[in-house]
This record gives sequence, C-alpha cells and structure tokens, in this order.
Amino acid sequence: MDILDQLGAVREGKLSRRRFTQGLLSAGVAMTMVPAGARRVMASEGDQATYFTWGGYDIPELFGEYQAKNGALPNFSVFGGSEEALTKMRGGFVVDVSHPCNQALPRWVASGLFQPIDPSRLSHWADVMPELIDLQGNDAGEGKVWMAPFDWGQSSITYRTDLVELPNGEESWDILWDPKYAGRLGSLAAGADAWWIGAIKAGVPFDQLDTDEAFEKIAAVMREQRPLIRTYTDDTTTLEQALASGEMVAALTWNSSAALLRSEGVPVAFAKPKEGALTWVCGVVIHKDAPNIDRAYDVIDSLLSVETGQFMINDYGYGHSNRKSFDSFDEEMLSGLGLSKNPIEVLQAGHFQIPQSQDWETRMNELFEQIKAGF
Amino acid sequence: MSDGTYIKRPNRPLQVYAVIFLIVLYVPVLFIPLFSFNDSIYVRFPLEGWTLKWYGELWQREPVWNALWNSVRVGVVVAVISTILGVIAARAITRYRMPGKSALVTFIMMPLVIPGIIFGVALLVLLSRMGIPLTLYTVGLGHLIVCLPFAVATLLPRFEGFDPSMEEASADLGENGWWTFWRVTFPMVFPGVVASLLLTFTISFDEFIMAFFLTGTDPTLPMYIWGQLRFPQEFPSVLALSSLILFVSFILVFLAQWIGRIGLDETKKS
Amino acid sequence: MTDTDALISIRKVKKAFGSFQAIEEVSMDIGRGEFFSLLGPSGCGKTTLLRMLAGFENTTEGEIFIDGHAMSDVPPHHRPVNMVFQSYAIFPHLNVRDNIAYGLRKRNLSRAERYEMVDEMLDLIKLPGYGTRRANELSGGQRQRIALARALILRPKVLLLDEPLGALDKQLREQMQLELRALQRQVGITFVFVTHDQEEALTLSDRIAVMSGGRVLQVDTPERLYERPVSRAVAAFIGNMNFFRGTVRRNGSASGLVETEGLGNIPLPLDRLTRPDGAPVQVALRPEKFTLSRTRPEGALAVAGRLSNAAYLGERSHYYVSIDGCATPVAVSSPNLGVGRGLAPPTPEDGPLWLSWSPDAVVLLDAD
Amino acid sequence: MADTTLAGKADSEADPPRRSGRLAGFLHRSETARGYLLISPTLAIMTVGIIMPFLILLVLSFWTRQGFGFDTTPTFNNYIRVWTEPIFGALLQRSFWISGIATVATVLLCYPMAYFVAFHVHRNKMLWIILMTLPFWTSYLLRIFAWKVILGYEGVINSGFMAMGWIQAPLEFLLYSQTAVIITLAHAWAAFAILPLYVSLEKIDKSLLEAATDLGDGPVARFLRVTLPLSMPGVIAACFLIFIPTTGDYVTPALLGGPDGAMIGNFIQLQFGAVNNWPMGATLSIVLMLWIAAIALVFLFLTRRAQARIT
Repeated sequence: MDILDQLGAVREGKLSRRRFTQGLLSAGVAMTMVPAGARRVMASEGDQATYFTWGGYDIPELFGEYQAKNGALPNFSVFGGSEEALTKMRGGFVVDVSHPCNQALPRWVASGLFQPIDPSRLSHWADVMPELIDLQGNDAGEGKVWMAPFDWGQSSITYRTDLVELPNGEESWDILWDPKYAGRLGSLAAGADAWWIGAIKAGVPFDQLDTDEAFEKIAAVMREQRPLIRTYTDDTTTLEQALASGEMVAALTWNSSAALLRSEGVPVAFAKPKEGALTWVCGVVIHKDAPNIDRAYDVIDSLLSVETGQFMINDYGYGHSNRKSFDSFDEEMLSGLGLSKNPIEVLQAGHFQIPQSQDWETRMNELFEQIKAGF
Repeated sequence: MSDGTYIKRPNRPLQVYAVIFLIVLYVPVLFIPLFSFNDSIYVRFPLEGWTLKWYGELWQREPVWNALWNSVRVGVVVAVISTILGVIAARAITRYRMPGKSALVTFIMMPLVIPGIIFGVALLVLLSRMGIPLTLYTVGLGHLIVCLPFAVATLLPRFEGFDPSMEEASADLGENGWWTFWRVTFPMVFPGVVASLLLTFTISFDEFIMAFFLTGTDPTLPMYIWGQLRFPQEFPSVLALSSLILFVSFILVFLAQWIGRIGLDETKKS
Repeated sequence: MTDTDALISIRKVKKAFGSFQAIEEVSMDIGRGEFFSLLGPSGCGKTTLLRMLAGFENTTEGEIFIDGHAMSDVPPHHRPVNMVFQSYAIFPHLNVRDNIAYGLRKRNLSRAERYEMVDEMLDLIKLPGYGTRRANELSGGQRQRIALARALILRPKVLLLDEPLGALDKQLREQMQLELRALQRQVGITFVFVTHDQEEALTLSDRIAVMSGGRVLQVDTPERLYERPVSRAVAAFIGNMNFFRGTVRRNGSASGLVETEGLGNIPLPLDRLTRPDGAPVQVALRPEKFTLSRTRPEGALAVAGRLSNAAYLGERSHYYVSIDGCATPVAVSSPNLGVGRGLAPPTPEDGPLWLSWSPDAVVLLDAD
Repeated sequence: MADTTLAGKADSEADPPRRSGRLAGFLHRSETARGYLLISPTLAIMTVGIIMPFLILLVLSFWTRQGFGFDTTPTFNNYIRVWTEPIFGALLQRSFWISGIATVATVLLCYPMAYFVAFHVHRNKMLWIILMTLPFWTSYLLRIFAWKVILGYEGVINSGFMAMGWIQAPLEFLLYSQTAVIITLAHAWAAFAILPLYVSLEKIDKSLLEAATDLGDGPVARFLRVTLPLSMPGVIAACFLIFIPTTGDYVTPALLGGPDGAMIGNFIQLQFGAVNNWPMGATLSIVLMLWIAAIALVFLFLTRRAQARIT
C-alpha cells in the first residue's frame, strides 16, 4: 500500500522559499499582534498554585482575593467528572488544590493523595457553615479537615413550565419517567447523579444502596427510563440548549442550568420534587505533594470569600459555604434557586449523598454505563 | 469551448457537484463565525442580534489565551522536532542500503493506522507506571508520535525524487557533508519541509484525543474548548477565538497564494 | 491525387488555444494505404493536427473528413482511427495480452477468439509468448510494439503514430523504422506519422507534410521535398542547403539567367525561370551538388574560393569554402572516393579551389 | 567507492588527512550503520511512544482491578469477559458499522471531487486543494458543535424544512443518533479522503485515458476499465486513513450519538475514567486493535482479489 505516496499530496505544496519567507513574515506580524494576553499569562505562570477543578470554575471571578494577594490567577486544570480527576491524580498528576464532592470524599481520602487542611490558616473559616464542614469522613483529627466545603446545591429537574404538565400539579421525579415525554427528556450522564436519582425514584434508602437488591431495583428503574432519554450528557450546555429550544421538556440538571436559563428568559423551573431532590456539597482538598502549599491556602481562602460566594449564588445558582454570602439575597430569590439562607433546611429536605466504597462506585458505573449503552 | 481537449472538456454535472460539495464542506464551518456575533450565549436559531461583545470579552479571558499559547507552543515544537526527525529518517531511508528497511518504514507509519485512543491510553498507562507527571511535554510526546509518520510520509517522496548525484556533485566541488546538506539537499527538499511543518503543526494544534489523556495543568486549545462546551458563558468567546483563528488562516493562505501569483508574474516577465 | 483516393480530407482547419493560434489554416488530403508523415520542429502544430484526427482536440474552424464522413461530432472512441502514443500509454494495471485485447471489448468475441487474435498480433510484432508479461517488465522497443499491436488489432482505417520512435536509442530506432515500414505494407492501413526527425520521415514516408508555426509549408514525396523544396524554410529544414541572393534576368523569350551574389550568372531555361525580369530570388544549392577541384573544370559553371574549414566524416567530408561576395562560406559535401588511395584531401594551404555545379541542381526560391 | 576518491581529492589539496577514530571509520565504511545511526532518533522516539506503551498495555490487560491498585496475577478474565458479555461484541460491531458507513460515504462523496480537481481544473489546482482542506483548520470539536446546530431540533435543517412545509414536526433522528455520527465523521474526515484520492488520480498519465478512448471506450467504460483501477491505491489508502482512526473515536459519538450512538471508544474511555477499570480498558484496546488488524488484512486481500479479477 502506498500511503507514503498518497500523503505525498502534501508535497505538492508548491511553495517557493521566497513565498514561504514572506508567509512567515506575515505570520510573524500576526503573532506579535495577537498574544498580548498570552504574554501576561506567561508572566503569571511562575509559582502560582494549580487548581484542578470542574470546568467552569476556572474563571477570574472566583479569585478576586487570590489575585489581589498574588498578582495573578492560579493555574487551572479542568476535569469533567470527579472520577476522571481522581484517576488522573492517581496516575501521578500533582496539583495543589482539587475539588471533590462529599460522596466521593472518603474514597479520595483513602487514596492517600491528600493532606489535612489546617483551618487556622484560612481567614474565612469562622464564617463557614458548620453543617457543611461536619461531613462523613471529613474529620482529619487535631481539628483539621480533609476538605474545606465550598459550594453546594442540588441535582433536580429543570423543566419547561410551558411544556410540562405537572402530574397532579406536583413536582415529582415521575416527570423524568413519563412516557408522554419520550425522547424529550435529558439526563446527566454521570452515575454520581443519575444513579442516586434512580435510587430515590425506586424508593431505595441511601443507606441500603450497597445491596444486590438495591442494584437490581435501581437498574430496573434506569432501564425503564433509558428509552425515554434523548441523550445522556455531562455537558450542561447541551441540556440547557435543548431545554431552551424545546427539544427537551425536562432534564436532570444542577442548579446552575436553571439559573442560567431563567436569566436568558426561558420559562423553566428548578423542581422541588415531592420525593426530595438530591443534595450535594463539594469542597476543596490539598494534594499531599502540593508544591505551593501557601498559595494553596490562598486559593481556598479566595473561594470561601463573600465576593466569590455572591458570584456563585447570583450567576451559577449554587449555594456557598460562607453564610455571609447569602446576606445580600432575599429568601424568595434563593428559594427559586432551590437554596436557602439556612442550608440545613435544604440539606435535610433533600437526600444527602452518602459516601460509598470504591468497589461500589466501579460496580455502579459499570452497570450504569451498560444500561446507557442499551444492555 | 475552443480550448477544451476531449478528456478535459468541461463536465457540467461534475462542476455542479463540486460547488455543492464545497458548500456542504463550508457551511458547518461558517456557522462558527456566524454565532460568534450572536447576542446570546446559546447557539441556536434564530439569532438574537448582532454583537461584538464576545470579541471584547475574549480579550479578558486569560485562560483562553493561555490555552491558545499552549497549543501554539506544543504545535511549533512538535512540528519542528517531527520535521527534523522526518528529514533525518527520510534521508536515511532513501540514501542508505539498510536491511529491514521496509519493516522500519511500516513501523514508523504505524500510528497512521492505529486509533488515537489506543495511543492515548497506552501512553497514559506507561507514564503513570513510570511516575512521570502529565505536562505539556507529555502532550508533546503524544503529538510527536502522531505527527512523525505524517512528517516522514510528506518528506519521503521529496527525498525519493532527489538525484543523489547532486550531492555527489557538491562533494566533488569541495563542500563537506554539512555544507552540502545546507547548500544542496535542504533547498531541494525545502517544499517538503514546509509542507511537513504546516501539516504537523495543524495536526498537533487540533489534536484532541491524545491530549485528553495526556494533558496536565496546561490545557491545549482543544482541551479548553472541550471544557467550555459544558459552560455556555464562556463558549461564545471560544467561538470568537476560533473565528479569529479561521480568519487568520484564511488570510495567510490567500496571502501566500497572492504573493505566489505575483512572484510567478515576475518570473514570467523576466 | 483524386478525391476518391483520399481517405482523410482536412478542409481549412484552424485551431486556437485561447489566444494562441496553434494551426493557422490547413487543408490537405491523405490517401488510402499511404504512409504519410507530419514533419516539423517541436511546437509546429503537427501533434495538435494528429490529435485532431484522433478527436482529442476539436477544430476551432474547418472540418476533417475520414472516409467521407465529417468528424466534428464524432467522439474519439467512435472514430475509425487508432493511435500509438508517444509515451505508448501501455496500461500499467494490465498484462500484455489484456493491453492488446483492450479495444476488443465491444466486439462480442469469446475469450478464446480474443486470445487467438492477440496471439496473431504478437506473432506479427515478433513478440510471441509475451501475453502474460506485465507492462513494467517490458523494454522500450517492446512497449512500442505492444502499443502498435493494440491499435492494429482493431483494424482501424487510419493508424496515427505520435513520434513513436522518439524514446528509442538510435540503433533500435533504425531497426524499428524498417519494421514499421514493412508492417505498414503488410497490413495496408493508412499510417499518419508525426516526427521531428527529417531522416526518419524521408526513410518511412510515401508523402510528407512539412509544418512550421501552425502552417503546412509543403506536402510532397520525400524526393521532391529534397530536390525541389518550395520555400527556404522547407529547404533549410530538410538536409543542408546553401543560399545565395540573386536577381532574375530574362532575355526576351529566348533565354534567361540569374545573377547571383557569389556564384556569378547562372543560365536557366525559361520554364524554370517562372518569375518576371528583375525579380529578387534566392538560389539554393545542396552541398553535395558542388564538385570541388584544384583547377578550373572545363565547360562547367564554376567559381574560385579558399578552403576555410574541413571535417572528415568517414564516407564523406564536409568542406567550407569562402568565396567573394558571400558572407558565409559555402558548404560542400564530397564523397571520399579517392582519399586514402593516394589522393590527398584539400587543405587550407592548397591555395584557391574551384567549386563547380550543374544548372539542373539549382533551386530557385522566393527572396525572403 | 565514490566517497574514498572524493575524500582523497579533498585531502590532497589541504592539510594532511586527519586520522579518524575507529568508530568514525566504521561509520564511513558501513552504509547500513550510517543509515541506522541517522534513523535511530526517530526509532527511539517511536519505541518509547509505541512499543513500550503497548507492552505495558498488553501486560495490564492480564491484570485485574483491585480497589485503587491492580492485582498483578496474570489472568484471562478480562478477555473472557469481552468474549462472553454481549455488550462488548455489540459495541465493537456498532463501531465498525458506523465507521464503515462513514468511510464508504466519505470516499464515495470525495471521489468525484478529487476527480474533478485532478481532471477538470486546469489552473489553480493548488487553490482548489487548499480550498478543500481549509475548513479543517477549525477545531474538530467546534465542527462537531456546528453539526449539532445544523442537525439539532431547532437546527438549520429542521427549521428550513418546517419553513418550507415539508415536515410538520422536527425530525428527531437527525441528532443524537448514529446518523448524526456518520454525517459528522464523513464531513470531518473528507480531507483525509480527498488528498490520497487526488494524488492517485493526478498521477494517472492522461495519455492512458486517451488511449482507452482511442481504443473505443466511452467515458463510462474508460472510467471503469482504466481510471478506477489505476486510482485504487488512493481509494485503499483513503479507506484505511478514515476507517481505522474513526473506529476508535469517542468524541463524536459522545457529543452527537445519543444513547444508541455510543461506540467502543466511549467504553474504553470510560474504563479509564468513570468506571475506573484500567485493565479492562487495556483489554478492550488490545481487542479493538486485533479486530482492526484482521479487518484491514481482509480488506487488503479482497481488494487485491477484486483488482486481479478486473485485470
């Protein structure tokens, strides 16, 4: 086979040397004009902390304090799911700060990749809601914690108020299982959200998830839902766009999707299902080999600041761990986002995720992926 | 048509097909600049209104520039290294009698016919077993492996079509090996080198699958775009940046064509 | 030649490629069974004319008739002509047999019949048993024969050959010339042969059309082209020729002569002096028409000169003789009959030499 | 040998010849050694980049996941699972089906275009080639995204058709389906088809086509008997260059495939991501590669046979 020859097509690039030099010249001009920003980035790279986080958290708005103190933004590395992140770090990827959620916390801690956080080095720690600190498996002893809580929220249904007829006038998870809307429902792809919703729908208590019976029951529910789903995706934009266009009438999303859609004027609501929504808390952890430990604390402090919190609530619709962040918002607005000034209300009204073992995670993910693929 | 020969005479259906083909090829691509002017963070019809704000915002999005800069750095380094290695390899393959040459060539060409995901995971496993942290260097290594076969494939025909007696003539006229290479061999294979640089840079610049597995803290542009696909607030800026890249590459290509045309006319006149 | 004899009639054919006029206006007839050559330097339009016969180029103006049928609207694959390409165009993906049998597809022949025909052709071109060879295992001469066989097997009315011998070395070329000529006699098909090699054209052809700059300068037999060229261009292109400027002088209706610069006055019969009195002409004489002697020959037209250069070529020698009134030395070609048998060839030290010639050898051409 | 005489010449002019070391002398004498020396950096990189990862991948495929680590007792369990659980076979089959359709569609659609540029464009051929490859300078991800806009529920096609009254409700099979994946792959890989096709067509000596015509073939017969067989190397190269990489694609199906469009690449990626079963992922990679090798060999064999049949 003469692939070699075939690719010789490119050799036909009959550029003369002179022409090439001239081309380079113009390219050079373009290059010097473009990267004014890029050069600033180069300057900032130096010894800044590296924050390994969910896509969307790598924005300057969250790091006002950090920037004021260190003159630049931290470095960002982005993941799409916390499993992916843990896998990467287990593969030897070293960062300063990362961003797990409560149900994964014990497994993250068990990996031995993280060091306890000393709260005395955090200036906003006193304002952090104790309920969020006091998570299962978060106590590192000696007054230290593994994870500093940062954001919290719910996984629930964002639905088009004009297109969805509520069953019995009540918001319920049944919407996502309603054959009436076959092909017009969406779901997050991660088992970390969807499987738990399946448990709620199937009526399996979270403390009994680890049984074969639970697996069977939830799997049956998920298989029932699968033909109704237009697409499973971790990419919230897709769900938001589909909701905005009417391609989907309802989807399993996080708070931020509903907040964004509403700000764009799309008639949606973020449901408070009668069965209860799924509630989660995410936070930040410090890698055991963090090369910039001081700056790592700066990152955390910046994330816990009121300014950051207000941005999170206002623009993303997520809860924040600093109770002062809520002061400037009224209760009604918060309630629309599925939030409250008293997070414990929300946390208790919903189903709070309970950490599971690594084997459970793998088994769940494997099964859920098979179900999504149609088996 | 008076100057059409029988074989080459114009074929109307084929012309129509070619035009349709180009339209289908371009329409999806042209949606990118179109939506970069759309006054909504959601990409959908009808357009909400025209705006330039995403371009303005782009200026303040350091991560975007950071990612672009990473991609450019990786691309340039990968293009240069793979082309240099390609030149050396192509010269060795064409110039010397080596037992097992065809097996060697097949080996070098292997990445062309192996799905990128397999390379990605294989390298990830290797690097993680060796405890090597993921950085732009690991991305570069991955891209190098993807790009090398393209470089060799582009350069081989150049070297094959190159008469070795030219080098002998240069040696006969008293140049040593090094200067012979610079004064004779390199200019002769120069178009291949340019093609190889362009091709490998383009491949590296847009490579996603390997980068997905091998990226550390510094995302390349495709990795960054992947991250932004889920977050609509940033997405229009990405569209704006891509439109700029598209625009600049159009300009460069046509500039090259235009300059080439002028050069051609000049040579014709003289 | 009468019209009924003409197999091909080219009538006022013109061809333009954009603004470039490749064929100015050509009309000629080619007879049945003729070996006809188109001769001219590269770029003269001969290949274009051939390709127009084949149908690969259409005519800008004018019409080509083959066997009485207008060819304008007949695509190449329906024309009763076949072609031997300059590059031979042997299909690389087919073996010899399939190459030769290529055109038989539409003839509804069984495989055995086709192979039989191919074997006959292979015998004809003296390559028996080559049927299963691959195209890339063939030498140049073999490829040329296969190309010939591939065209001839279809029994075309006309076989077109586009410099088919150009790629061969000299010896092979001469051998192929003889074979080609023999083959043409054997099959009796009209051959139209394009070449830039005048010797080849003279050797092979019944008639030759000499072309230059998109025009046909002269169509004639090889002998007449050589002995009686109608223009300086033809004379210069075929063989070597000495040219002298001259003026016609007619003495009433009785006799006439040409006054020349260099050769003096040359008396000519009036039927050859077709021009009016005082008309400027060119006198052309082939180098071998001169006789060289050390003393003035009796009763012949002669002029004295000095030897300026000599070249020994074996069977003959070329001498360049400077004469008064002539800027360039006159080229003389003389057989070396006596040389080596005691007769010394002339040298520049010999002093004056005499050039003599017969009036019959003189060709009168229009002044340029 | 030419080199010695040349060296001698240079030496005689200037200083007395420098004695070179034994290694240099060896290199000077042995072409093979010099050749291998030249090619060794490339080979080293390829070894690090191909052979070592593959060996590790192979070893890993015989291990078992255990918590955060691996149980390194060699076992065929992963391969047995791939063989026995229907999902893997089905995903492989689907991947080859989608890639196969996309490959055939791409080559069929690009062939006339390459033909057009090779035979019917006389000036500015290079401009046409550039024009056809320029769209590929935009990010692949964004091109996928653009197709989403076109094929989407309120996308260009649906809104266009609705506006013209051809359909009453949006066509839902356009997006989040295998159709969407095939269309997008065909569009994305067009350049990889056009270039080899163009080169193989452009290389065909035009006099061969004239010869075919001269020997009585009309345009169709000429195409089938000469042009197509002679361009087969390009067709085969194009097929390989598209089919093989696309079977392992996971981006396109992830973004456009919907629940029924998932391919084996998605599953491999999941094993290294969410499912976190690296040995299984390694096994799937090895199995995928073996299948590709088998399919490629069969394809080569069939095209050889077909070519032999034609001639």
